[in-house]
Amino acid sequence: MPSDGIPRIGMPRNGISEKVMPAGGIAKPRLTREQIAQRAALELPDGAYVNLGWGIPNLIAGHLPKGITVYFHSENGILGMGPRAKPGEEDFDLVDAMKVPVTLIPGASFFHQADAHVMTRGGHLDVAVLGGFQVSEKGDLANWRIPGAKGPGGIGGAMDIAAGAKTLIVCMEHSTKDGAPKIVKRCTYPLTALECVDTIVTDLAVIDVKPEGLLLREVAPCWSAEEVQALTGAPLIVRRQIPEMSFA
Amino acid sequence: MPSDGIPRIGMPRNGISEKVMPAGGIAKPRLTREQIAQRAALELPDGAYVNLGWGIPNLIAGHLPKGITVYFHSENGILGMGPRAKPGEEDFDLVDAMKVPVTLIPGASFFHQADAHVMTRGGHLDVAVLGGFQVSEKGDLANWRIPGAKGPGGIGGAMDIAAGAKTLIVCMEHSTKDGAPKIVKRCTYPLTALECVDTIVTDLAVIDVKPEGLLLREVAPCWSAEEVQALTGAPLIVRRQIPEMSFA
Amino acid sequence: MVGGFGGAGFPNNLIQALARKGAKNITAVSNNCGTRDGELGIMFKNNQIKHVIAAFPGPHANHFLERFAAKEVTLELVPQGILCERMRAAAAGLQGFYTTVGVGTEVAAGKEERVLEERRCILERPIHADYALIKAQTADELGNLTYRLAARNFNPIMAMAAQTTIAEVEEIVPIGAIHPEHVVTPAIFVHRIVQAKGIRYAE
Amino acid sequence: MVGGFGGAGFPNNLIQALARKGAKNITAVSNNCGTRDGELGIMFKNNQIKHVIAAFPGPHANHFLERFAAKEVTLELVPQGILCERMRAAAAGLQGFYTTVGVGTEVAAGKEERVLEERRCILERPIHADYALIKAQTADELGNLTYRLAARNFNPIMAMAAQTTIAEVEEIVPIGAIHPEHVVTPAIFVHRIVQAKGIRYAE
Repeated sequence: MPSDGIPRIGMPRNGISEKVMPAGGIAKPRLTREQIAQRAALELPDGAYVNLGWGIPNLIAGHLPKGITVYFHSENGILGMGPRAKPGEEDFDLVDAMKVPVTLIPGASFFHQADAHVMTRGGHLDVAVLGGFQVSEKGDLANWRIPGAKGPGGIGGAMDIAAGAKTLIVCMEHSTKDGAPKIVKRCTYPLTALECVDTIVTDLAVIDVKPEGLLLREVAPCWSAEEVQALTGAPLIVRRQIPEMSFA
Repeated sequence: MPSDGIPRIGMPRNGISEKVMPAGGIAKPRLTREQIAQRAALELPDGAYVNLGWGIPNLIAGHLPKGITVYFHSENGILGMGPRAKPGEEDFDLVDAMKVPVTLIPGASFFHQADAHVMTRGGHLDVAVLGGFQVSEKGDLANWRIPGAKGPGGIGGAMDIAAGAKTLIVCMEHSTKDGAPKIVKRCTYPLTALECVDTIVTDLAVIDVKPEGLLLREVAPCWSAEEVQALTGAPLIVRRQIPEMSFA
Repeated sequence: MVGGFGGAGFPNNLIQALARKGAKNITAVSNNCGTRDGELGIMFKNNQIKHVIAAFPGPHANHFLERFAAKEVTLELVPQGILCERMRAAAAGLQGFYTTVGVGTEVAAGKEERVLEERRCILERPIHADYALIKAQTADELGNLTYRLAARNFNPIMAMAAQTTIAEVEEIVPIGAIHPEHVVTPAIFVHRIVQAKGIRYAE
Repeated sequence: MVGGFGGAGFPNNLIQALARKGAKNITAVSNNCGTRDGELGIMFKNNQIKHVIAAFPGPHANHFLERFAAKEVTLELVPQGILCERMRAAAAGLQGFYTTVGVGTEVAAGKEERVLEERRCILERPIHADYALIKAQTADELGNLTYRLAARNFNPIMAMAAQTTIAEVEEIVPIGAIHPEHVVTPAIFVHRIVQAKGIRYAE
């Protein structure tokens, strides 16, 4: 047992560029992007003010549990976004942060971009959900540029959102397309913010970032804690029998 | 002639606490507060955005030349104030910075106090007119507390306004009630802002604060440059024959 | 934090309730310190406030002035626009800002001074608050607010700056009854709404 | 400074005119760097911009990306909310502010870092501009502006921050036709108004 007294399961032979594959190389089913979004949607409390970032987070709005009202914030100055506009009903003065035409729900409001970021940076959003390229065991997030990619990248609102949200959830695949872990001891990609992530929802697991380390909360159906650990670049704390991910 | 080559008329035996009286102690007529306001009103260009402070400045709105439109700003969040409300027509949600009910002119707008001070501090007001207890020869202003007065005094919006107005005019009596000069080499009262005043309009003169010193522009009817200098605690620059104050 | 500029936009009903409740040792942030028994006056009369941050205590703040003279309350006097910005900094998650306002004056005492943009300026820090008591005209049931005329003043800034914002309003309308473009304070900044007929005190 | 978030609230008519005029060596401040030939795209196509300050150049900013790759344009990448605050600081006469945003990232490179409010933060400086080109929905003849839906975005901030603000609007109404409580950008911030039918480019 490590000297801090917290039980950990066996550490992988770590290394970010090393491809870590499931034992025997057998491809087990992983969650789809929609399923990741569906699981993350359960983290949103009724009545919460929530910002959804690009990628998987943007799919969450379509998976809200029945009976839950969430006020979606967009950093271009909207609170209370509804679903995407239907074809033929788009209004290009009413777009979300991805510049996709959306609708409003009752109680919506408009404001300018500086006030929109008073909300992000000032700690007024209950939950923000961002995509991620890497998350470190301390909760550092890298999500705006892949080294070596063409062009300068783009920060957008991610740094303000990451710095300020009361609760920050990252939705991403557990591994890169090359099989490298995206949850790592230290981020090697350009950082978005330090020690900002509270929870990671991937196609394999739900993991909470705690002061003592990464706490494995749930695993995807058919996956064991050990198998998830083998694909994770930082040690996971396993306090008890890990339940399967719930979707409702 | 002083070593800087600028002609000055005879300096008074200076000293802020010393009572400086006109030669022979004969009381000449000075302008009334309304007349000071009337003269200062001529400094406001057509279409200007203007903030008027407490005291004499507040009287200026009643003396605008015909055909001139000025957009009066109030730091509690109004642009486009009109005259004071008539008795019986007061609305106590529509008050000026002195908390007196006012009216609006067409084109008026409301905004919150932070935006009101974006306008003051950010250099957006064309002219601000403040009252003054002392103005120094460098244009330092003291206008919020008299030493020894009861209570802690109050700054209000004066410091933001003084720091930011494109042109700052001070309207005040030329001397204190005790006869001491209010235009001084250095302010001895608590300061409002350093090197902020552009023009001083008093019951005796119009004086511009220039990099080279205080430039006497006009004197009150029946007053000579020498007589005004005798009541001024800092040297005045007199470049030419000084005209009488104009009121239209 | 307590909104209003004099009586305009001042949450008198909330302050009356706070006076009845009797909470003590309050640090208050408000532009003024009351008009006789009106506005914050009753709080000073009851000796409920131990420290106040204000721009203009005011000539009719007799209860404040008595407590201040008796050293029963302390005062931080802040330029009005800087008071707004310090609250906004707290609202916006900023840790401080530099301003030329107050340079060379009593306000600069004890503050860091440096030259930026070729001008002398001082470092001002955020003002945080546990509660903002504000006054608005209309709330929808979600907490979106609009204000009447110049009763807006400090209220939208304080609503953003406090941990918990309690709004006294003249009327509550159904969700969606305020046009989204006309909302001044979005509901995210408003935590409680109290409907009450506005109280006015003579200036 | 050029308003808009993608195409929403982007002053395409003003930019088309600036493209025809052919002004060169422009430093541009805008959230995005264009959508193919739309929005700022034409300015990069014409090589009129030498430096751009942006939060999100964008995946369809092909003309910018080509100029950037050829080192014909330089870029300062700024977090979006900090971009807003730096412009607002210029508007508000503030000389700088501290923020936790960007600490420990590339954005912090070369910036002063210190601990305030028990948090690591960096010093950010104002962004001034000679001109703001913005898009609004309605202007009155004095220059009071309102915006349509989320086309508001950066426009009110840029209007405050520039020396001269030129607003492209869909309609001009008589003075007084906009309710004083509904004005979003007061006329003091608006120096020229140009009426033009909005242009849209596909994203």
